[in-house]
Formats: sequence, structure tokens, C-alpha cells
Amino acid sequence: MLTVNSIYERKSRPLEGLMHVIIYLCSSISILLLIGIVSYVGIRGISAVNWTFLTNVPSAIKGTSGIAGNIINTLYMILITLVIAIPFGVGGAIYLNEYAKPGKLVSLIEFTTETLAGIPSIIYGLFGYVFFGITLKLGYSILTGAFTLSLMVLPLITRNTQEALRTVPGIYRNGALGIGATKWYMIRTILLPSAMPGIITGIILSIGRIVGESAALLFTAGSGYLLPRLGQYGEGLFQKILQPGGTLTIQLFLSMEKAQYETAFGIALVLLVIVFSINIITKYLTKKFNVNK
Amino acid sequence: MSEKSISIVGSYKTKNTVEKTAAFLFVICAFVAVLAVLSITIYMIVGGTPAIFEVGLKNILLGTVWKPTASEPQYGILYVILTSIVGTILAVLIGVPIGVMTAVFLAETAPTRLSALVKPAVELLAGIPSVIFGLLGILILNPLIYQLEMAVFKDNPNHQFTGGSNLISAVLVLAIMILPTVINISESALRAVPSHYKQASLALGASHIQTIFKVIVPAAKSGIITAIVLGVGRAIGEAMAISLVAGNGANLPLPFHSVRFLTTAVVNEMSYAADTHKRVLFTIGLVLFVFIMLINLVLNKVMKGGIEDVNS
Amino acid sequence: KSDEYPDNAPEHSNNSKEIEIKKIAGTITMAGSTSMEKLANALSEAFMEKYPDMLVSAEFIGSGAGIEAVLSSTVNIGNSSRHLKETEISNGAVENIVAIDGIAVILDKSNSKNDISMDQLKKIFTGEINNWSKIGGENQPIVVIGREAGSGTRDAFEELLGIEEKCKYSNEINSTGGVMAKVASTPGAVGYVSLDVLDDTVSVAKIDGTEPTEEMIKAGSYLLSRPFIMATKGEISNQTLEIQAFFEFIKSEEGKELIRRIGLINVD
Amino acid sequence: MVKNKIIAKDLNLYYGSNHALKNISMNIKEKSITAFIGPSGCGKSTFLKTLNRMNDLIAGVKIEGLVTLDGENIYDDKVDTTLLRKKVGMVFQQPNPFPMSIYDNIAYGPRIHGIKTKSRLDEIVEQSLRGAALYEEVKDRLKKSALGLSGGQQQRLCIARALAVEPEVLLMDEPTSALDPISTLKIEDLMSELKEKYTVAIVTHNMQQAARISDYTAFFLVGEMVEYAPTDILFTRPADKRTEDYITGRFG
Amino acid sequence: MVKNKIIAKDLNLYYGSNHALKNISMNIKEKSITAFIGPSGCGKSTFLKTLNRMNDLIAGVKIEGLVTLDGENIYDDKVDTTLLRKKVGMVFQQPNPFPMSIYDNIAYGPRIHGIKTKSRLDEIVEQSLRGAALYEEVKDRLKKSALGLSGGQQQRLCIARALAVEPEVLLMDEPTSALDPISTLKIEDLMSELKEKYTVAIVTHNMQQAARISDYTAFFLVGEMVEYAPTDILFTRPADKRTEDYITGRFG
Ligand SMILES: Nc1ncnc2c1ncn2[C@@H]1O[C@H](COP(=O)(O)OP(=O)(O)OP(=O)(O)O)[C@@H](O)[C@H]1O
Ligand SMILES: Nc1ncnc2c1ncn2[C@@H]1O[C@H](COP(=O)(O)OP(=O)(O)OP(=O)(O)O)[C@@H](O)[C@H]1O
Ligand SMILES: [Mg+2]
Ligand SMILES: [Mg+2]
Ligand SMILES: O=P([O-])([O-])[O-]
Repeated sequence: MLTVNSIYERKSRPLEGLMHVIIYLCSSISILLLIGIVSYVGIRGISAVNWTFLTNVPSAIKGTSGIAGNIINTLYMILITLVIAIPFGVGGAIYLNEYAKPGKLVSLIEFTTETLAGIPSIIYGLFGYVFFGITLKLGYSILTGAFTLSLMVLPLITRNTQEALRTVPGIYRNGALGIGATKWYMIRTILLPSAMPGIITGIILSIGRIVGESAALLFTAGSGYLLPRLGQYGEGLFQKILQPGGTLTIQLFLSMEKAQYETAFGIALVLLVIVFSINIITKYLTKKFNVNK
Repeated sequence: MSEKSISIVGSYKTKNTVEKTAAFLFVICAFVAVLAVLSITIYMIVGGTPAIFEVGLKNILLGTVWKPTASEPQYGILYVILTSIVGTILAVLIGVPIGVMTAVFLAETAPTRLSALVKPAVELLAGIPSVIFGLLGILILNPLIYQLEMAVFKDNPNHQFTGGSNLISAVLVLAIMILPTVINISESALRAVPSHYKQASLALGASHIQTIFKVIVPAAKSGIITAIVLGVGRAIGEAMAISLVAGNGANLPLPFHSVRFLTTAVVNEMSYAADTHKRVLFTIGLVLFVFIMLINLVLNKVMKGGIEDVNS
Repeated sequence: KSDEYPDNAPEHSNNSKEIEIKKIAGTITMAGSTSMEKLANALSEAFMEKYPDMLVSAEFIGSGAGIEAVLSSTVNIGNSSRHLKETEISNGAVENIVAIDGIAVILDKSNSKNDISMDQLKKIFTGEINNWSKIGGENQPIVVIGREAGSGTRDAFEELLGIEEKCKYSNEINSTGGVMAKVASTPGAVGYVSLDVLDDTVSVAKIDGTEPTEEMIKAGSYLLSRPFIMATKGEISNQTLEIQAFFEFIKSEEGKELIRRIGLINVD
Repeated sequence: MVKNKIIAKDLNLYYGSNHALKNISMNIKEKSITAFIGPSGCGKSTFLKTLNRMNDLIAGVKIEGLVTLDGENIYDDKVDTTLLRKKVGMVFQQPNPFPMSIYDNIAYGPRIHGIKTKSRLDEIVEQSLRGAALYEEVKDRLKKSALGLSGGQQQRLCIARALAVEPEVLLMDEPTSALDPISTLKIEDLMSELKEKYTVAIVTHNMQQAARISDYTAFFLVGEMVEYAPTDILFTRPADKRTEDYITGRFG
Repeated sequence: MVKNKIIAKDLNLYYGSNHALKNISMNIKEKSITAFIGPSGCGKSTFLKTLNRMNDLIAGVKIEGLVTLDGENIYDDKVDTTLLRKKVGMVFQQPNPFPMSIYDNIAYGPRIHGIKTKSRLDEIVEQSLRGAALYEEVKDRLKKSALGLSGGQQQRLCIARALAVEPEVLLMDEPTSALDPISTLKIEDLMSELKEKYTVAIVTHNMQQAARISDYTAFFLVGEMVEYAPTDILFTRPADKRTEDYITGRFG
């Protein structure tokens, strides 16, 4: 059975062919769907998007609508959430992968991390408001929202970082430690750079989650759409963090509530562009710092 | 770097401090998740148990009628629980294989150019708010499913038409929504498999497909499982989109029934509910929460169990 | 927070002259019904225009949550698109009706039947009539779209028709916009929404031959309407000067004009 | 007369702009051991990989020229590379067991090529492990992960794995560089046995090894094949000055 | 009299239930080369790793007994392992360059230990690369990734990297098994130079190598140290029958 004569005698492998078909079928389905959705949003959204839309805030009196305030709030939200979540997420992953001995504790942490990933946004919203908003007295504010979202995206960052760390070959660790590097130094110089692609995946997914979130934010960051008042020395930019701020998605949600679908799709398109740009920038940075070439 | 012999004992104090501090900080980071889950659990229990005493656990869990605002309110969520179970399982059964296969395609079989084009689109999709998925569901998917429904129940005067907002639509929307998560994470995991596995397999005369499914996918198993777990999490936790397309009737989860998921049960009514109604919604939240814990436990046991013996 | 009011209130109690209140500075916070978003945002914007040192913010978290928030003194005003419940009133919430919202019955555009009697409407929503052909329309199943339990719109609609607890919805959707989209895209669908969101994606049904317009509602010939409430903890007169000024503003001609402009009906 | 199993003709290979193999022409004789020697980086591994098209996997590789196996051009479009690689097996420089059990590692190839019966697989696994002088050491832990083996054990496992598909040609890239003398001797003995049935090509740094086991030796230098001759001739009467310098250690 | 740099006393090591080192006692002399030989899986690498506590990193390892460096117990709780490992450097069986540039690979260790000046680093990098007989080959691409080097080049890079921190003891686990004879000879020469200043312990499969370069040789068998003696004595008049069998290839 193991003998074949010519290397040209291609065996027919029906299963093989079938698997190919399945792969192509599945990927066509998802790719077409994904591209379809993106283009649909683009096409319906483009008519709503213009300069006024992008640079104004809504006013019932002047009858203008616009999302400038929401764009700024969204950027605030992404930035602050990531600033909070990345250190904790990456740090947690490092602990799990590099320090902790496999056992009950690790299982507990991994289990709770996964549980966090599964908690519905509405519960985050209710909890976040009670805990950060009321107990920590932050009220409806961008910061309350960012704290809440940090918990939501934590698992994305932790898990992806962990996966990435897991694939860094053990021989790198030995090499560094064998020269007398401290563990922390080894982590900083060898592991983190090698794990960067995974961390980036986590960040990209987190950004997606942050900009796409509505239920959790409605109850925590609220829906303010006004531009930050700059203040004399720009201190308003910091004060804004403690004021309510609705992200684009909140505004989208509210537009949808009022059946203003064109505005909703317009905002969705803007969101796509923002997510796309952030992804591109992140990719560029990864490539620049990628060590695994 | 003195060449004089220094003792290996007890010097480099600062280095040790840095080291210890780092280790300590990492522990703290790792415990954030535990603390968060703990606090949320307490919050949910505090919020969710009063209604159990008021209404009775049996009446809530095994009741089949949901009429929270009636003069004689009924708070039965059995069908809602069933819907969440059935709906999530179906969505995962559809979404995960498609997602994983797409990841295989992108990581292994697609021409580099194509995958360079598709990958950003997939990542983009992760950023589309669920509301939009719901809206697209209403505008595009529901009408299609409604036609199917009308064809199936043409001569059935007793069927309550859902206008396409039913279990089928909800499952399809959920399946689509978990795609980006599953694809992204699985693809990264597949790409991270060391190339020498692939080489070794090919050198034994394995075809590319055999190599993919017998070596590469198993080697990426832990990443793919993470993808699935996060995908399942997203499916269970999703509310905004399916509340628009599922119909939200508290009915038995049959394909053409308008159905209500645990999440939508909470989200839909939380904003306007008061008193017992509101407390019951917290109880539903608690049920959902327990549910998520159970699923994670099961996934951890079943799926991870398989990996350990390989890596040990 | 609320305990401070009695101390401050007497000082300004006879104070309603604009010139004096023009100086007021501070914040007013509202939270509550999403249906009232347009109203709340318009009022706060106009109010801030008039009193530039004021900061008025509104959150949209639902009527129940809004009233809860005002009762716990988290916010100053709770916006509710339904009447307050007895428990809420006994806890100290006061119902201040600021505007009236009409409820329109909507159909998908392809539906040729657009005049429905009150009685037919009841039967449609209770499931007695499940095909348009039974009331002279095409042979098309009726898809009944409603709002979620607890919705102000739904409460009002069912109460006005006297069909509480009897409705057989095939869909319960938790937003006005969702109902609009669903009805617009589903042949044979019927639903109800706030008057101020109507657009040309759906057609509006006449009820007993009457169209839902401001005049008809005021004249009492169109029956489907409900109040928009800005609840306070304790009477308005017991609130801070700023909040009193806000309510003054709503009742002023300027406020009434604004309410009319955004498609709502004034209380009087 | 000995048949030419593999013929390379005017073979050139480029890694991007790096011209890694220059005009290599060589006939590899059937049922014999051919050794490739030369300093690090001279292209031995690269040349070996052209013989079963493992270089196909590297992006940016360009290959010109001809390689035939039993007279069939292996770079022909019609070639089924899986069949080619089944016939031309390979053991790599660095041990690369799969992350699965020892048993499954060995059974991997046979299973792929359609063998499913347990008893037959058991037999192949045992035979191949014995063939690679590993059976005794691992027979009690066949179901344990192969990643727990020591470096040398891992490499022998890889050899066993390659043998399990019964190839016609076996390419070995420094297969014994991670092995101790005992195991090395066993593997060398094995190779001598194998050449009764199979054609073996081996890259080695160990000139004694080349001299000891091979029938033909090719000497490479910076991408060129300097000399190719029967082993005894190459080591005793090298035609090229550079070969002589290398084998006498007078190089560089 | 030659000082004992490292003393191991009644050392036992377990990988879980696998008793991998059994009662090893050995004095490693300062400024000399000690070779460990023995068949695959006998515990050579494991023993080597106990000398700079690299085994600490493996979960489930239990170590009993004593190892001292200059009289200090290296398993004492107060020991700073980073300092220990700076003093006791290591080169691994498998080349493991870091995923960074060639320059940064070499500068990695010195930087850890506090050297920041560019000129000093440049100097160390060049010196170390020359020491590992790699400088000429890579001098034009110091800023390129080290992962692009061939196997042999990578291993020499790792040796250079270890030299760059100027350890007192250098542990080498088959450092030349991936190298061609020319590079091997250079490394061997280097080791002979190194022992002027450093203490070197090397695991090797190549008995000729052990005989050629080492001053003392230890022969291991299934976790036991069978014999430990000056190299010329061990290879010419082994005290133990098993040693004799092994070195004459009459084993197994
Ligand atoms: N994947 C690759 N991409 C680019 N260049 C490569 C690649 N693999 C090898 N090279 C280069 O091709 C040349 C030949 O490499 P090859 O690995 O064939 O050498 P070798 O003779 O096997 O060396 P060694 O004895 O060290 O294994 C070297 O200069 C090497 O740097
Ligand atoms: N990490 C580990 N976990 C469990 N067992 C191990 C581990 N590393 C080595 N062993 C076992 O310990 C024994 C000694 O291994 P070691 O690597 O020290 O052998 P060696 O003499 O260096 O062999 P080689 O010459 O093949 O490198 C072997 O039986 C091996 O299987
Ligand atoms: Mg090579
Ligand atoms: Mg070893
Ligand atoms: O005002 P509602 O959204 O509750 O109808």
C-alpha cells in the first residue's frame, strides 16, 4: 500500500477536495458577509456624512445635527480605557504565563477572566454605574465609562497576550536568564517584543469593543455631546474626563431610537473609518517594532 | 562588570527590589479580574436574590408566562432560559466552524494578497456597534426570513406571524456577530504555530490539508479555544442586536417563534421597570451570570482537559 | 443633597424676576426616558443659551431608572414618559407634566388599508383579527409590533384602548426607532410610536377617520396621547432656585414655542 | 552499473538576491549513501531541500535548472509534491517532533498514507523506533508527549518518524549532530542497512562520519559544488586544492 | 594545587518521579576544561544546568544536595540567581539567538550588567564576535536580525553572546554539534584560550573533542556519574568497565 511508482500519479483524495471546498465555502460566506456589511453601512452612511456633520454638535434650536463632540468623546474613551486596561491585561498575562505555577490559582484567574468576557454589557452598565459612578462618586462621566469598559476589554488583552507569550520559544527565556538577566528584564526585552503581535490583536479587538459598546456606556458615561470647554489653560480637556460624554455609538443608538437611520448609518460609517485608521496605525507600529522577522 | 570576584549572595539589592516589585504588580494585575468578578457577583446576588424570596425561585425558573406588568404579574422565564441555551448553541455551531475555517483560509490557503485585504475588513467588523447589526437584521435579514415563514406557514391560520423576527434571525445575527472574534483570534493562533511543524509534516508526504488539520490546527488548539470561549461569551452577552431581531416574545425556542433571550429580557425592560419587576430583572441577570459561569466551567474542563496531556 | 434646599429656598422664594435669576450659575442634571431625548436636549440647550453660566445635562436611561435616580438624589430631575407609579409617588416623587406626546399607529407603506376603527384596532392588538383581509384589506397576515413591558408608550397605548394585559404582540421591540424600522420593512405590520418621530418610511393610520395632529389631539378627537413628565423629589417650590428657573422657563412662551417646534403638544 | 536515482542539472537557487546555489549538477546513485560536506553557510541544507522541494515553502525563493527523480522532473507542474515527499523523506537539522505523543508522531506518516489498522500501526511504530535505536528507551511511555524527550531522543524520534513512511530516498540534514556516539553509531549502522533498499543523502559536519559511511561525497563552498567523487577518492586524492585544504583542516 | 571552583556534593535531581541525577559528587577545577560525556539521556545536560540553576525554571524539578561556587552554596535562599548566572554563563545545545539584531544580541548581556556607552559596547561586540570566529562573516550586517543566520552561524553568535558578559565559569552544552569542522576547530582553540582565565565545563558527544580539549572528563550513565578523572587517564586507563566499553564503542 505504501508503494507508488510515479510522482505524477496524483492520488484522488475526495476528502481532501471536500475539505478544500468547505474551507472555501466557509470563507466565502464570511468574507462576503463581512464585506457586504461594511459596504452596506458605507453606502447608506455616506449621504449623511459631510463637513457640517463632522464638525458640529446637535442643536434643537439651530436645527443642526453633528457628531464632533461624540468623536472627541470616543477618542477619549478609547484612550483612557486602553491606558487603564493594557497594563492590567498585559501584567495579568505575564503573571499567568511567567510567574504563576500552574494550579488552582491560575485556573481561578483564567476562569474569572473568561467569565468577565462573558458578562453581558448591560450588567457591566448597571454595575459600573453603582460602583464607579455612585460608590467612587465619579457620576456619569467619561472616566466612569472608561473604568467600566476596562473591565470588559481586560479579558481580550489578557487572553491574547497570554497566547502570544505562550508561543515565544522557551529557548529565548533560557538564553536571557542564562546570561544573568533578571526575570523582569528578560520579560521587558525579549518576551514583550516577541509577544507584541498578540498584544496588538488584543488591543485591536478591544478598540472594536470600546467603539461598539452602547449598553454599558449609556448607564456610565452618559450621552453628553457637547465639546469640551477648553478653559483658560486647556484644563477643560482634563475636566472633560469627569463630565458625561456619549461616544459615537451612544449617539448612534439614540439616533436609532428616534428612527433617524441615515444619521445612524452616517455615524456607523464614521466609526468604521476611525476603527480602520486606528487599526492601520497600530499595524504600522507593530510592523515597525516586530522582532520576529 | 568588575572581574573581581563578587559574592553571588545578597548583592544587587535594587535589582531585587525591582524584580520583587514587578512580580508583585503582576500579581495585582492578575487579580483585577478576580476582584471584578467577585464584586460583580456580589452585586448581582444582592440585586438578584430579593425577588427570589418575593416571587419564589420555582415560579421564576419554571414558570412559562412572562407578564411582569399585569395586575397579577407572572415572572416565568423557563422559555427565556431555553432560548438562551438553544440560541447560543446554534449560533456557536454555525459561527465557530465558519469562523475557524475562514481563519484557516486566511492563515494558510489564501493568497497573501487576498488575506492582506480581508484581514482588515474582519478587524473592522469587530468595531461595528451591535445596534447596527440589529438594524441590518431588521432591514435585510428579517424580510428574507419572513418570506420563508410565509412560505412555510401559508395554510396555517393559527400561526402567529413574526415578520421574520424569530429564533432563526436571532441565531444568524449572533453567528455573524461572533465571526470577527473567532476569525481574528484563531488566525493569530494559527499563524503563531512554529513553521517547523509544517515542514516536518510536509516532508512526510502529508498534503497541505492534512498538515493543516492534523498538525497546525491541533498545535493552535489553545488559541482556537480562546477564540471559541470569547465567541461564546459574545454570543451569550449580546443584547442590543438580537433584541431588535428576535421578536422578544417569551416563547418556546422554535425556529419561527418570536423569542426572548436572557440578555434581551434584562436589557429591554431594565430601563423602565420598577419594583418587583425590576428586582426580577436582576434575578434574570443573576441567572445569566450563573449560566456564564457554568459554561466557562464546562468549556474549561472539557476543552482544556484535552490539551494538557499533549503539552505535559 | 436635597436637605440643602429648605435652607436656600426661603431666601429666594419670592424671586421670579428675570433680571435677578439671570445671574444664576450651577448645574442641573436630568436622567430618564429615551423618548424624551429631543425634548430634554432642546430645553437644556435653550436654557443654557439664556443662562450661560448654567450647565444642564441629560442622560437617557429609561423612565424607571430616571425616577429612581431622582429619588436617590443622583439627579435633580427624572424624565418619565409614563405616569408615576404609586410607590414612586409615596417615596416622594412629584409628577410635573411638561408636554403631551401623541401616539400614532403606523403601517408599512404597501398596506392599502389605512383607516382603522378603534374597535378594529383593539381586535388587531388582542389577536382577534390576524389578517388584513378580515377588515377589508389584502390577504396578508397582520404582524403586531409592540413595545416592551414597562414602556411608557405601551402603557399609554394599552390603557387608552383598554386592552391592558390582553395584547398579543408578535414582536416586542424596546425602542421607537426599532418599531419604525420593523414596521417599515415588514409587509402587513402594524405598530405604535411617538408622534414626533414619524417620517415617510411608514404610513400613519387614521383612527376612526381622525389623523393624529396637534389640533385633533387638543380637540380631544384623537385619543392616543400620553404625558411627558419631569419628576422632582418634592414639589418644584422646594427645589433650588436654578431648578425653579428651569421649570419657569418651560412654562414661559419661549419654552412653549420650543416644545411646539419639536413636534410635541403643550399642556394647558 | 549503478542507476542514477536523482539527477540535478545546472541548478541555481536564489533567496531573493542571495545566490545560494550556483550551477549545481550532480547524479545521486541509487542504493548508496551520498554525503554533502562543506563549511557552515555554504548551501548544503539548501541543496538538500531542493531534492524534495521543501524550498517551495519559503517565500522569495527562485529555482532554475532541473532535478529528476527516476527520470521524472520533480519541478514539473504535474508533480504531486506529497507523493514526491513520501518518496523522498527528510530528517532536519533541528529535531522537530510534533506536539503529540511519541506513538502519534511515528504513526503520523503511515496514517496519512492510509494505514488505519491498530495492529499494523503498532507494528510500524515499534519497527521504526527500533530502527532509530530508540525503542527501548521510550517503550513504556509511547503515549506520553514527544516534547518531553531529550534533544538526542527527539532527533532519533524524527528519524523513526521519517522511516515509518518507507521512503525510497532519505535526506538527512546533520541527523546525528545532536546525538551521542552510541546513538550515532547505531544510526550510522542503520544507514548502512538502509542503503540496501534506499538511497540516502546526508549533510554532515563530521568528516569522519562522511568518510566512514558514505559511498560518494560532495564538497560545497559558498554555493558552489567544488568536487563530487567516490568518498575514498575524495578523501585520499582530492582533485581540487580547496577540497584538500578543507579536509585536512588547513582552511580559513 | 588547583583550586576547586565548583563543588557538587551528593546531588540528586528528580523530574517529577524520574530520578535523573543520582548522588553526583564532583569537584570542578578552576581554569580548566571539564568535559561531560555519556550516552543520550544520561543526564549530562541536566547536570550542567544544575550548576547555574537553570533547572529552577522547570516546573516539578526537585533538587537535593549541595553545589558550591567559590565555597558559596548556590542553592542558598539568599543567592541572587542573576548574579550567579552572570558568573556562570551558558551556551545551549540548540542555538537560541534573540529575535533582535546581531549587535543587540551580543550587547544584551553587557547592557544588563550596566554597560551603556556605545563605544564600549561596540568594542565588546566586536571582541566577542571575533572570539566566536563570526566577526568576519557578519560585520556588514550587525544591525540585521540574528534570525537570518544559518544554524552554525547562530550557534557561534550564542557563544559570542555568552562571552560578552565575561563570566567566570562557562557551561557549554554541545556547543559545536551544529558547527562545521572549521568553526569547531576555532571554537576549540578559543576554549583553550578561555581556560587561561575562565573555568569551562562542556557537554560533548564527540569523544575526540573531549580527549582533544579537556583536562578532566566525567562519564555519565543513566543518571549516575560512573567515573571522573583527568582526561588522559580516563581515556587511556579507565577505572570502570562501563567507561571502557563506552569509549571503545563496545557499548549497547
Ligand atoms: N530562508 C532563508 N532566507 C534567506 N537566506 C537563507 C535562508 N536559508 C539559508 N539562507 C542563506 O543561504 C546560505 C546557505 O544556507 P544553508 O542553510 O544552506 O547553509 P548550510 O551549508 O546548511 O550551513 P550550516 O552548516 O550552518 O547548516 C547562507 O548564506 C544562509 O544565510
Ligand atoms: N524537562 C524535562 N522534564 C522531564 N524529563 C526530562 C526533562 N529534561 C530531561 N528529562 C529527562 O531526563 C533525562 C536526562 O536528560 P538530559 O537532557 O540531561 O540528557 P542528556 O544526557 O543531555 O541527553 P542528550 O545527549 O540527548 O542531550 C532523560 O531521560 C530525559 O528524558
Ligand atoms: Mg545547514
Ligand atoms: Mg543534552
Ligand atoms: O417612552 P418609552 O420609550 O418608554 O415608550
